[in-house]
Amino acid sequence: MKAEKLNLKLLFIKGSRVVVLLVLFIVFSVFTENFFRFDNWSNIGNILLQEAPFYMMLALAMVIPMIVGGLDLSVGSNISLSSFVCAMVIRETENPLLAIIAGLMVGCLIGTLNGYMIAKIGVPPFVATYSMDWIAKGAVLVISKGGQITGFNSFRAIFNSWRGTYLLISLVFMVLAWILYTKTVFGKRTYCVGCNAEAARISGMKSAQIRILAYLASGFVAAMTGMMYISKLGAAEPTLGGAFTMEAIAAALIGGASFVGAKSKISNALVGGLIIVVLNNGLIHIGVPGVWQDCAQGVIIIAAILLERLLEKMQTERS
Amino acid sequence: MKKKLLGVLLTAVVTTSLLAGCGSSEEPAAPAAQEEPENVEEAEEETEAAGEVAEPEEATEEAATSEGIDTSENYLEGKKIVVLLKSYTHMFWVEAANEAEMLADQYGCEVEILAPTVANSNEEQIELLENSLVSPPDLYIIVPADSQGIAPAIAEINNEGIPIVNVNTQITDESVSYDSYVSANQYDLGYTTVSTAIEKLGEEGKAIVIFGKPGAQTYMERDEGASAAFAEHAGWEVLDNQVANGDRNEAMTVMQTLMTKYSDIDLVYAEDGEMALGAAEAIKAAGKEGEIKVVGDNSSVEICDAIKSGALYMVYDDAAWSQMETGFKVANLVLGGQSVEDTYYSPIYLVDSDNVEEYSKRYDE
Amino acid sequence: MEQQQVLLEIKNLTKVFPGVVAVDHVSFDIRRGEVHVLIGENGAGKSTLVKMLAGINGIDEGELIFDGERFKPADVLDAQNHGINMVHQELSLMPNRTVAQNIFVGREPVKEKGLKWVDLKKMNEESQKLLDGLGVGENIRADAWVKDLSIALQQMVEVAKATSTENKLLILDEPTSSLTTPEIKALFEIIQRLKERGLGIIYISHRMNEIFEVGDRITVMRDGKYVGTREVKNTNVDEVINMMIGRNIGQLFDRKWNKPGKVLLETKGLTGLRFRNVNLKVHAGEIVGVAGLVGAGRTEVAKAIFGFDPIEGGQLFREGEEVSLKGYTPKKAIEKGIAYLSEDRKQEGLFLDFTISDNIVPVMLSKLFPNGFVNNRKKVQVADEYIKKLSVATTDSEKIVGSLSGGNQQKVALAKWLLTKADLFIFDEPTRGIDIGAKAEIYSLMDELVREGAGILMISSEMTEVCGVSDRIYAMHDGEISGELIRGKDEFSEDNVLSIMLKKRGSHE
Amino acid sequence: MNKVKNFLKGISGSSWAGIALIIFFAVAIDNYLGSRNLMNILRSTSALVVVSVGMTMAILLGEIDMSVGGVITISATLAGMYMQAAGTVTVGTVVIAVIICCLVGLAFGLFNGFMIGIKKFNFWLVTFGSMSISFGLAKGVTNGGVISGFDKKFQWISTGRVLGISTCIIWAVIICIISVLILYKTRFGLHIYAIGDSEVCAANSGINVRKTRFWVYALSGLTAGLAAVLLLARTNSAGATIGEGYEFSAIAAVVIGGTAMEGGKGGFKGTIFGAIFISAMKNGLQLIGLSNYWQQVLLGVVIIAIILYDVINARVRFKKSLRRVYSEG
Repeated sequence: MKAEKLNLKLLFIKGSRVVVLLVLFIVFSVFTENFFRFDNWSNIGNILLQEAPFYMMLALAMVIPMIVGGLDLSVGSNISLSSFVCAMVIRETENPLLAIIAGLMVGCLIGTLNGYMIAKIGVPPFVATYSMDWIAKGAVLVISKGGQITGFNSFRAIFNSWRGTYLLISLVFMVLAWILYTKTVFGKRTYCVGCNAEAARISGMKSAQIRILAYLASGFVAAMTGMMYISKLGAAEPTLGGAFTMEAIAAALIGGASFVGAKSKISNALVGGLIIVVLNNGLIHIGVPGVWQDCAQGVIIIAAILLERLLEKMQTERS
Repeated sequence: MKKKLLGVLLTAVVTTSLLAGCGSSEEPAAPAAQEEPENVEEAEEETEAAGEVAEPEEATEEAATSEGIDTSENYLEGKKIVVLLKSYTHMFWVEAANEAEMLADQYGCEVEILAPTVANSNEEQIELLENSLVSPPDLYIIVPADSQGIAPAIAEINNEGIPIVNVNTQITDESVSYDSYVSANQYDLGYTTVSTAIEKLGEEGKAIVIFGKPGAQTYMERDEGASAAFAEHAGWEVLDNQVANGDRNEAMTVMQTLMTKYSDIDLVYAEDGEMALGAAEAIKAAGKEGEIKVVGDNSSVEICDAIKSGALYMVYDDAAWSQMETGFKVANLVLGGQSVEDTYYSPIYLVDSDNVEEYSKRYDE
Repeated sequence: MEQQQVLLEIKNLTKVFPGVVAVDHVSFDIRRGEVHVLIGENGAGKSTLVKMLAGINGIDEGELIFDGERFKPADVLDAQNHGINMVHQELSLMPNRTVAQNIFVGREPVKEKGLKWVDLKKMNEESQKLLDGLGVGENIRADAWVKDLSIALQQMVEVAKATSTENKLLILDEPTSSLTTPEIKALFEIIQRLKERGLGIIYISHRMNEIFEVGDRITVMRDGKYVGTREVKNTNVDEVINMMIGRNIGQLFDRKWNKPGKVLLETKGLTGLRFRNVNLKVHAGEIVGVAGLVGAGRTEVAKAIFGFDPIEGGQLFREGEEVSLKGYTPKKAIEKGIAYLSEDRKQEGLFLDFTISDNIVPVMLSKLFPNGFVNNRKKVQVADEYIKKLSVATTDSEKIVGSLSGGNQQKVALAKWLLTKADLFIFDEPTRGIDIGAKAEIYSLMDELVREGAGILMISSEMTEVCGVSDRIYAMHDGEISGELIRGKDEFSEDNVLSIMLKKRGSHE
Repeated sequence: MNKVKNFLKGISGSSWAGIALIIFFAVAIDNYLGSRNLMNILRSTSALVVVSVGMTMAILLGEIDMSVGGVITISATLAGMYMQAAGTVTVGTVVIAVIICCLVGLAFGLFNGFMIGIKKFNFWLVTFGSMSISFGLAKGVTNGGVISGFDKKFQWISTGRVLGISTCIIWAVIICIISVLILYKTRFGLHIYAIGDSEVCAANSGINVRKTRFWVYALSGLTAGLAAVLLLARTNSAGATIGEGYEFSAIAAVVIGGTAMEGGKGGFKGTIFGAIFISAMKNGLQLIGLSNYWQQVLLGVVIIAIILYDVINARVRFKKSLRRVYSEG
């Protein structure tokens, strides 16, 4: 009997975040009329196709640096800068492909700078990325002189032709990241560096380089999110990224990711993103006005760390 | 029974005045050349400002219209003017800034444009004004983000004795003073936009109002005007009034939220162009284009394109350029020591699918 | 007679950590005015025991009778208030604060009148009085920064801090590990002075000559158990060693000496951050011991040879062929067949949160899985093979390494390097914090490796280990090789090793 | 004489760069150093230097309180709403409004202190969480908007003049003096340094690390509340954006002031210099006519430059110390 009770608890610990997601979904469906009505598929469809992809991508951009024991606070302004550069390239050259490449390169540049400062020079992760957040925020305001760029319809057509493109892109990114970080040798090395960078270096791994690549990947994902966002919004605004960093952290944490190196999994980003989306929309349906969303996200972050502490305690009791 | 009779009587009065109102604003707002004073040439609007429509409730004192101003002498030559706007990112203020720079060249005066980095941030505006006093200009043209919050900085300018022309958003704090207030009649803008929309869409329907930024007098007056207009049409129900701070991105999220909450919406009145476009995007993304009509205020190249493509139904443009132009004219009078009225209303223009081609030509030059 | 009155009686004290019983029902007593030496191999439980006395570790079982009444320290402050103070081996001082602030940290004197500001002047005066009392007042100013003092002087500050409160029992944990001979003499004088004041002193060390010079009584511990207590007067080195390792020296180190083969590794004039023109050789089939004080630069040399730390000058040869030092990294060293078992297992050797299999494969990931995809079945199979080979005390290759005992952890770390089929191993303090049984196994593994033609460079600060295992011994002092002993030519004894270890530079021929 | 030498040696290289920048502004802009502009600079420094008090203590512990920006916003908003609800504003209501600000700030400080100090949660996560909660609350309570227009009596707190000096500067100076005394003169202050320098040694010497850390965050919340009072009175409005970016400027002020990020070194005197420098830079950039976006970019660059300088410098010094110790022989 004891063995079987144990793995029930183990199961709960492993799948706890999925349980949270299901509970939230059921609660909101029961208590509100049109959150989930079988006939009103448009509502859930709209959430899944329009909002969920963005939260999942944001969570992914945050989880990857967490694997190597760091974090990336510049996700928000990375999104603004890379999407604005992309819009500028479109305005100048009318060539969407070139614009996408330019945007992704800006995102990777920010990621690499973050990685270099953290891995090679030794600046603490949150100080480096927090300062980079402010620099990028200022940079996008300077190059945009406050104005915004609109009307890049040819670029938007790529994404808006089929309503499911955003979801497809986010799922593709999620699966690729999952394979890269859990199945490959590179992924195993990244987890080793996250667990103990010194031991990894002694085991012949280029731990500094691996950390830089992690931040580069985060920048790449952030840039992609930015371009998806401006194609959805139809305008590249310099103040776009503001609240995204907080949402990314909330999604990553509630999904089960942890700032302790090598404890986060790519699946945390998927589950975390879905939880945030269901929670935000659910809150609206039970009458909480939209302005309270930021506050809810703050509460989620605190709840996530309490939940993690509880699970840790259960785990140590078990072993 | 009595209530019903009153309702009928009221609608009769309103419709007659409405007809008079929109009758006058029906002609296309064609820019007309005006005789050229020696060095000041500007596109002067011929049509009578729609401001003439008598609002039913509070009677604002008779406001002078913008074209009655004598622009023969140019007192601004060589003077320095500081123009404070609400933000750099909102298209309305980008247009106002460009217009101010153009007018400065025409008048031959030096202009410095200030705006807070955080849009609509009252604290930054106060700091910007305080710092500008280090090398004080001859005149301020001020658009406060917060009608009452700006008071400390205005008090500082008042004791320096520098004249102020208050444009677009009125400074409503009694303890401070300014020389003149130039704007489109905001109450009237809100009222007319909603009334015209209802007139086109019919007597029944459900509407959503997307509010700009609480604390800013322009949005408050437009909101009062809109509510008054909705009140006159019993058939219309205002489902919700949500804040979006004049930000396209916020308006989109607010619209997305409201569409999930209310399943059948007919009309959305967004209190400025940015929010209107944001709402339109959310509607298009949800696949409900055409079902929900979006109306708003201000105009720009992008708004005109949106009207052409049907994303937006119609807008009333309170024309940042004409407000700024009137502002400079009043400034000219003030610096010339001539007496000025307390309030000047600049005209507002209807832009809908019929006259959008013609109206957007204005942006080409 | 007051001299012999019992200060502290320890009754079957016990402390259990996950996977190991660190202190197992130990009982002995400490008298006032006595230097009671506590000796035992690395990992015998000495430090754990004294940390229980000082209130740092909790007490699982047993009781203490201190100054006649039962006492169980709740925390460090409680122990200090009762007069029990400890000087840790790794000094716990605040480098960026003044000496006075360090001495009075936690109980700064405050002005009586008015608002209770801290009385800095009084604090400095009192500190200077304390330092003078210990005879070190001249070369340590009370308001100097601690970070500007040498290690020896910092240790004096720690002693001053420990004796600043009305201290009854002073615990010194391996105080001489980084002191030169004159500095050791100064410390012994201070200990003598404190003894006369009637303090009870527990002196932890595993250096025989010090023990017989300063100690009154010796208590020996092995694998967490109490072995016995002897008066220094009526015991000798061999008896103590025998009690320490529980078998005569031969059984522990049954090395089968073999003829040294070709030169596997040679350094000429190797210079780096903490060492200068180091010339050393390692032959095939040979274990070369490297002895020296803490901070003599031995680990830095090892890390430089392994490419972990930058080399600033000199040459490195592998089997006669020069290794290019440009961009020399651990990755290149591994390709050249060098393996490095680091001194700090937990920090640099292992991935504590990972499973055993995940700890064994990291170095050879690209070789084991050439197609870039990790296949778990193969990973577990390799792990099981080495778990059997090194007889790690668990069958489950997916057990978390953090929950294993010291000995098993070291076996896993060793397994990681055996996988790479390296032929030159650098062992840095291979048996620190390991029980005697596991030590014996590690030594036999090393012997096996060497017999198969590998070469081992072993850094160790345990005299018995260095003398018992090495074919040749280098001694390092202040970043330079200060002497060499060759088995057969020189007699391997602690005194000989100490003599070349503590010698000044330049006296080496 | 060596006191001055020490003081000069104490100013890190990066501060010299700062001073050079200010001299450049003084030359480029006429009456930049005139009394009016100095007053502008000090006025805009007052709120920043008050909130930097709490931030200095947190950074001395080797940690950071990210929530100060949010706490300023929510304290000012709640106090503002109270005053508007109170209608006629008497001196009594002004005092109550100030108390509300301090209590709200202290409440968040106590929450942070409890979670980090007592329950040992990750400092960064907790303060980031309370930042989002506080900003979120302010946005929710004001429905995303702004409350403005408070009574002259309340505005006097910041915009009044006593002997020609703005009252907010005087309040800031008083708070600075109290903080310098607490940090340098009391046991609590020395314990902060001790924990920041080496927590193990502090714990082993009987310092109640949990209680000290608890009070550091509580005071950080309180100083944020005080800064909210000054800001609310000065800008006569409260809303979701009033405290935005203050946590970044506070970190900048502390780091520019020479306090090391890993804790234990530096102090509050440097932070005052840092806070003044930031306001002077903002002011100068604006008067030169550079759009104040540059100020955000510059602030980020200056912080990273200082940290890189410190990190590299520390590494060089560490290598030198290693060589010196062993070359002594």
